[in-house]
Amino acid sequence: MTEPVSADGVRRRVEEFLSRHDPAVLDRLEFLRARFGAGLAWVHFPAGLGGLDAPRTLQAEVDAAFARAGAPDNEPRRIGIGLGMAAPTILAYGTQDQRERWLRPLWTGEQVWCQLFSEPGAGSDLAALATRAVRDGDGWVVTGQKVWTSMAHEARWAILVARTDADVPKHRGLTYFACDMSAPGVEVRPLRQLTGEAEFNEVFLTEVAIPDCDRIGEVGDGWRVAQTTLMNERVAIGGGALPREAGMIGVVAGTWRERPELRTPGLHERLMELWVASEAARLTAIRLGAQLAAGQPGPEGSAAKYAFATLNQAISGLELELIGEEALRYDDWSMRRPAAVDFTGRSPGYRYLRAKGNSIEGGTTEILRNIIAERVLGLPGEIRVDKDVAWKDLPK
Amino acid sequence: MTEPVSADGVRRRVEEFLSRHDPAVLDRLEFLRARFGAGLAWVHFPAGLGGLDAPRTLQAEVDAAFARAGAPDNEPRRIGIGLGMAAPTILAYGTQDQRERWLRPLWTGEQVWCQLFSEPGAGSDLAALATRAVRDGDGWVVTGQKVWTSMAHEARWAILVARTDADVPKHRGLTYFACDMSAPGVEVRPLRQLTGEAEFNEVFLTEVAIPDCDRIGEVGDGWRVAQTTLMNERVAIGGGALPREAGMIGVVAGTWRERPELRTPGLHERLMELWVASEAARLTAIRLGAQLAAGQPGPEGSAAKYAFATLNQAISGLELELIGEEALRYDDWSMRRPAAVDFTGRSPGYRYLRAKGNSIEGGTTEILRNIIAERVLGLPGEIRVDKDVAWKDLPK
Amino acid sequence: MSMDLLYGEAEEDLRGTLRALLAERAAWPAVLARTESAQWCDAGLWRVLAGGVGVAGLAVPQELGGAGASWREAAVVAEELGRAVAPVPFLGSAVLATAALLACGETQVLPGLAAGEATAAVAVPFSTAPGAPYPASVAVSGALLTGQVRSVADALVADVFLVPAGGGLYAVDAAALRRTPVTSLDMTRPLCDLELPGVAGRLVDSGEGALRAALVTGAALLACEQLGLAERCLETTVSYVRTRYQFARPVGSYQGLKHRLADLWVAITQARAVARYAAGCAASGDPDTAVAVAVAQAHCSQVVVRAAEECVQMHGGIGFTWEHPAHLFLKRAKSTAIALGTADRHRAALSALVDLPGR
Amino acid sequence: MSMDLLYGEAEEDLRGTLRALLAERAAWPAVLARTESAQWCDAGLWRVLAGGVGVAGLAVPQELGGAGASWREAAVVAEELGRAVAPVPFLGSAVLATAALLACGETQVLPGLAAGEATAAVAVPFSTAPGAPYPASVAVSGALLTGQVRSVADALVADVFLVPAGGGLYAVDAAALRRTPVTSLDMTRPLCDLELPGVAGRLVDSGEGALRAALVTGAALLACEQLGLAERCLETTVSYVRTRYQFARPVGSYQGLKHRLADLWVAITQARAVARYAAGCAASGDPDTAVAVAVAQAHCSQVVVRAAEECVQMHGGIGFTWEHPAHLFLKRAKSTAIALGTADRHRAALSALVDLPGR
Repeated sequence: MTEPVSADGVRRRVEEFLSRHDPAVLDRLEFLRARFGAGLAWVHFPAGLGGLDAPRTLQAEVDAAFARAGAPDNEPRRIGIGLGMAAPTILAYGTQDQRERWLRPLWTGEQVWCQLFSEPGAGSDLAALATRAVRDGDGWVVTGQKVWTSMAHEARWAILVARTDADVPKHRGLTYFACDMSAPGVEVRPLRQLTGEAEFNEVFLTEVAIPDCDRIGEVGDGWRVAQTTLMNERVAIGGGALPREAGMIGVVAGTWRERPELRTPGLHERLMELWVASEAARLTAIRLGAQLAAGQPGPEGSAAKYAFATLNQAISGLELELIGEEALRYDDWSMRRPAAVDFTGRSPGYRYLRAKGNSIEGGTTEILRNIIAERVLGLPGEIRVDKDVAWKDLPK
Repeated sequence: MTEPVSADGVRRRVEEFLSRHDPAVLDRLEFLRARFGAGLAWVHFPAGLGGLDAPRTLQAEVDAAFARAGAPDNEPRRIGIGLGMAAPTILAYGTQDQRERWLRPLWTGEQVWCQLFSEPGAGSDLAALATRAVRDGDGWVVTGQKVWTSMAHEARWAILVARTDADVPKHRGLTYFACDMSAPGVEVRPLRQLTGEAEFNEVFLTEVAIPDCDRIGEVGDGWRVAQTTLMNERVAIGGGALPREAGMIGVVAGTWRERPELRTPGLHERLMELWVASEAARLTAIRLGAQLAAGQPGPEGSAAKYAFATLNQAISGLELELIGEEALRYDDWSMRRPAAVDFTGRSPGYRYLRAKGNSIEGGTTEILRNIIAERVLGLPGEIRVDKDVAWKDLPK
Repeated sequence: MSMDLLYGEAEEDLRGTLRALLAERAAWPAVLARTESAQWCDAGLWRVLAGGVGVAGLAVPQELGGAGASWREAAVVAEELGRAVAPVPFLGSAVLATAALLACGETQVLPGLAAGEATAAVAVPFSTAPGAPYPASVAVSGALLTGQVRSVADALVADVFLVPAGGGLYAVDAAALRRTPVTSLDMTRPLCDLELPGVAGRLVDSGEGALRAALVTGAALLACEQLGLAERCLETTVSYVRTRYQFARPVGSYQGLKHRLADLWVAITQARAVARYAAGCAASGDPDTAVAVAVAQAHCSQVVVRAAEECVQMHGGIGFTWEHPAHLFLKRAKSTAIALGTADRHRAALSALVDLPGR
Repeated sequence: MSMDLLYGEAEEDLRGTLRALLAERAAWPAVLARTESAQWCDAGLWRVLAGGVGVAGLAVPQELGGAGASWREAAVVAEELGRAVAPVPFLGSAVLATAALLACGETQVLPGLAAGEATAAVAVPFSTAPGAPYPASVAVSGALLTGQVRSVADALVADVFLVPAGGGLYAVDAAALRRTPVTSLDMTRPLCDLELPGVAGRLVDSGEGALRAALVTGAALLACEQLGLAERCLETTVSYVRTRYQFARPVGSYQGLKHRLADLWVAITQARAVARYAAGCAASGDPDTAVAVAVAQAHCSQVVVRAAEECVQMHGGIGFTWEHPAHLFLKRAKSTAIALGTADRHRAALSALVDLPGR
């Protein structure tokens, strides 16, 4: 089973699997565990870890075949951080024992994962984080505060970066762990946003014991391990060919068409400018998708995220001015706990407020512009004053 | 004559002077020299140097009285650099001999002054200038290239900053001179702009001998002396209460009113935005004027210049789109040598192009924004890498 | 033209008094906490402001119980209350309703408002622009008013409503109509829907003049409120970026942010000039008032939203949370940009006033 | 929808050929020098491009002497000529006139154009938008054309004019009309006024179709030209700010400039997508062409002007001089933003096409 499996081989395995496992009869979890065992979870993963060493591009076909057969899925939106960020990191840096312990329950959704990276004092400058992990016999004791953690209140495990050495420059003193969210000392509090909701959490770690067998990668190598996690986060952005007027512009265009009494010449000009900008962003995303498919990956992913944030904010701002009196009202300030952002299901005021987060979460627009300026255009970086300075001596 | 002269005293002197000097009869230059001699040139200057030690605020009244009497003026636009920049510097740092030699012919316009500060390699970073002045017996020998020098082709004298010591940090190795523009080694070439005209010049200095008696201020103190010159440049900006629709917005508003066939809803929205912005800038300038009159000087001068540049560029850009086909034409590319900018006398294309200089000349918008951010808002300065580095060792 | 655009000494004194009072009584944690309480309006604060400092009667003549000052002084109050996003009915009662009653020479309700003993509200949607068509949602039949009005500002605590109906304006006792609180975008000035189930009204103006005067004056003073709030946003942001370190430098040392903050400062400096001019025109009944107000609203509505949006953005994650005041500023800012006419409607009004027609 | 937005191998080859040729034959000092000479058009360069490389016949079928490729390939030529602000009549002859003749099935003039042996121009002001009213400045009486046309592009060297008159399109020999050169904002593509003093014309289209096709195709390819020029502006600026030191640092290390350049790069990346889509639609006669062209022109006209304006500004003083190419870029950029319809006219056209009416 160590040689790569061909496309035909994969298809045959799916057929065989489905012929032996009837999704209408089998228990959901049993079915998912069996699928994992058959190497049909993520086919590009190694054999024995839910995969077949097959090309990643076959996965969409496999998923489609299971969907057609009415098979249960693993609720990918609910376990997105596990699938998208924890799993590739565990695969790349985990021990064989760790892979075998964590990957199956991660994939089946039995164990939800969350991410303990950001801290109040370390936003864009993640490597400045202050959560400390101190050696204690055979394990570690971790104390600190993390923030912007989605799903922490449902998670069993977290990927965690903590400082194990404050006497070396900031990137060099970090270590990467898996943290058991049910361990004593882990406290999760909802973090309410300006929309009224709490999509995220703050996580307080007070002398949380982590056994050394839950360390991922070498001591002091946490920054490099975290890069794998973050790169996999950015891959997720961009993507598919959306139809014209998909997204926010479609909402306001619909209102414009349905309610002629709201129209003014001034708003019309802004609407048309944003319509053009949305169409330009859409065509650019399609072109990016084609480039990626043609094997020409570019740094346009950052640009796409930036354009999306800017447009969402401008369009939702326009929408409020268009609807006038109704924009002075809001749907609900109560502290809901949604699993994901719902831009179209709620009121225009919610769209306006929630869109403000688009230019902050997952890389602020300022950081994205730095990336474009430095990595694409080759402009010189900022003068760095934090090189070769021990973390403990940095101004904070 | 060393005690300050009162307002009444000044008025009486003007009357007396005019009763004894008939502008209809006297030779123009003779009249101006006599006015200078009577202390009525710039009344706030010291007695004997064209003034009466009187309050500066009386000057406008004096000028008005002379104008009513049909007296010749000293063509202030032609000698603006002498009046506005050289004279205050000579007064502040010159020796008594220098003041007596230079101030009268400067004020009467017999000797035009120009400014040799900017260099191709030292734009916003003026203190980095490279023109060298080397000791030679009792005098100095100056070699270098200066740029953006208006009136150099008509000037008899220049105020000049040159480097006399390359081994100390850049601000400390500069010395300030008056340079005789008729001296051997001074070559003036017109510098053509993108409008086709040449308002300015390049000045090449090749082993120009300057006697030490033409040095202004101490050796090595040139940066401090130059600050006096530059502060007096900035005072000139801002000022009077202009009527509504004065300046560029009035031109395009006029075209809009006169030519309904050019109107489109999209351009209308932009026109109205720029009309509002112009009116806001106008009211802000009026408020600034009132603040200055009330003795509350603020840093709004930089903001006014910045707003003016931004508006001129946006309005002239809109004007071209409004007139459409006619905007594809230009009036004249020939290399004229105008004494001053003429925004309304020429074609819309000229306005568009010339306005591009407004955000560069006399402080780029980038520098003005730095000034506002640091001096008004108190934000930290950029990390400086040129502090305490000898000029000769700086990267260039 | 009313060209005194500076602040006089008395105005600076008033500002000083208000700022100290509001710092003590309307610090943002209290304002935020109140948005989740049953009482949006800080009645105690309003008593001090209106009854003590006398902010409600500044533009009211002394013979009617006011201070006999003008809308210029009231504008300073608007600035300071805007800075504080203070939950008091100043704009609705002491500006809109007071301007309406002053315009029609009413003398029964006005003294109570000026003294801070009662508050009133003009029964129009808060989004109504000065030049909007006369409201038609309330009908007059006999002496009874029937209809409803949506999204009225400062209405929850009003004792009297001034209701436009049948081309005139009626005073209606608050007890006679039904109020339904509205979940509002601006939680510091929540709105209210009114229902008038055939209630008695007292005619205070038989024409449109009083309502128009209220809306124009209200728009001028709203620009001043926006100015104050924009300044607050800028100050909050500047002080944050000076102390927030990223990559071992204050984020305020990065030129990208510095230039945007400088731009914002320039825009706010202009906002002060246009808001001051509009208030001065309103105070003196200058013939240029309509132009001045349209310019002020067109400019200030954009500036205050930009200031609040930059405040959220430059605070990064913390600015996106409930536990930081930035969202109070943002919600107030965007609401004021819609209140009393959006910027584009004011530009449209201006285009007629200054002879720059759209077609 | 024509959704292949990448460049094919043949297109990249063509680009390589053109870029090398233009680097040698149309470096900016030569282009600048030519603007002050009597011959604005580089006839030698055009011979190589049209006769040698075959750029004039790309969209012309082989049976008419063309290459039988499409407007997609021609779009690459427009990009490269835009980059170089090259003084050749590609847009006027190989795009506008060629598209008109292709649309009406003309076969006499077209082979000469495709082969690069002759050039033609469509006799409309260069500012004419695709949806503008049919031109009425030339009248037909009997078989004679009388009138004048202002500001025609690429007309000074044209052998044949395609003159819209009386609702149709006529081919007119250049020798028969009077040309007056115009001092033009864009010195690299100077315009010309035409006078037709009762001249014979050959009817090539009895309707409006050919002219409309020319203007739509022209607008699509003009967007590609703008893309190329915008890229040139960005590259020139980036390479300058990397090497220009102020305060002992490259000015390109200041975040204020970095963020503006990043924004410009994003806008240009989008320009590439929309221009490519418009060219693809024009090439395949896609029903979405009108929308694609309006989007491309609305976007690219703004981007190219911004790119050129930033190029001047970020070069500081040197960018304001005659002896630096930035002004050639600026004048071309602003002229293209007015040519074939301003951005706001394209947005207005779009509003009808996508059912978002203004009122």
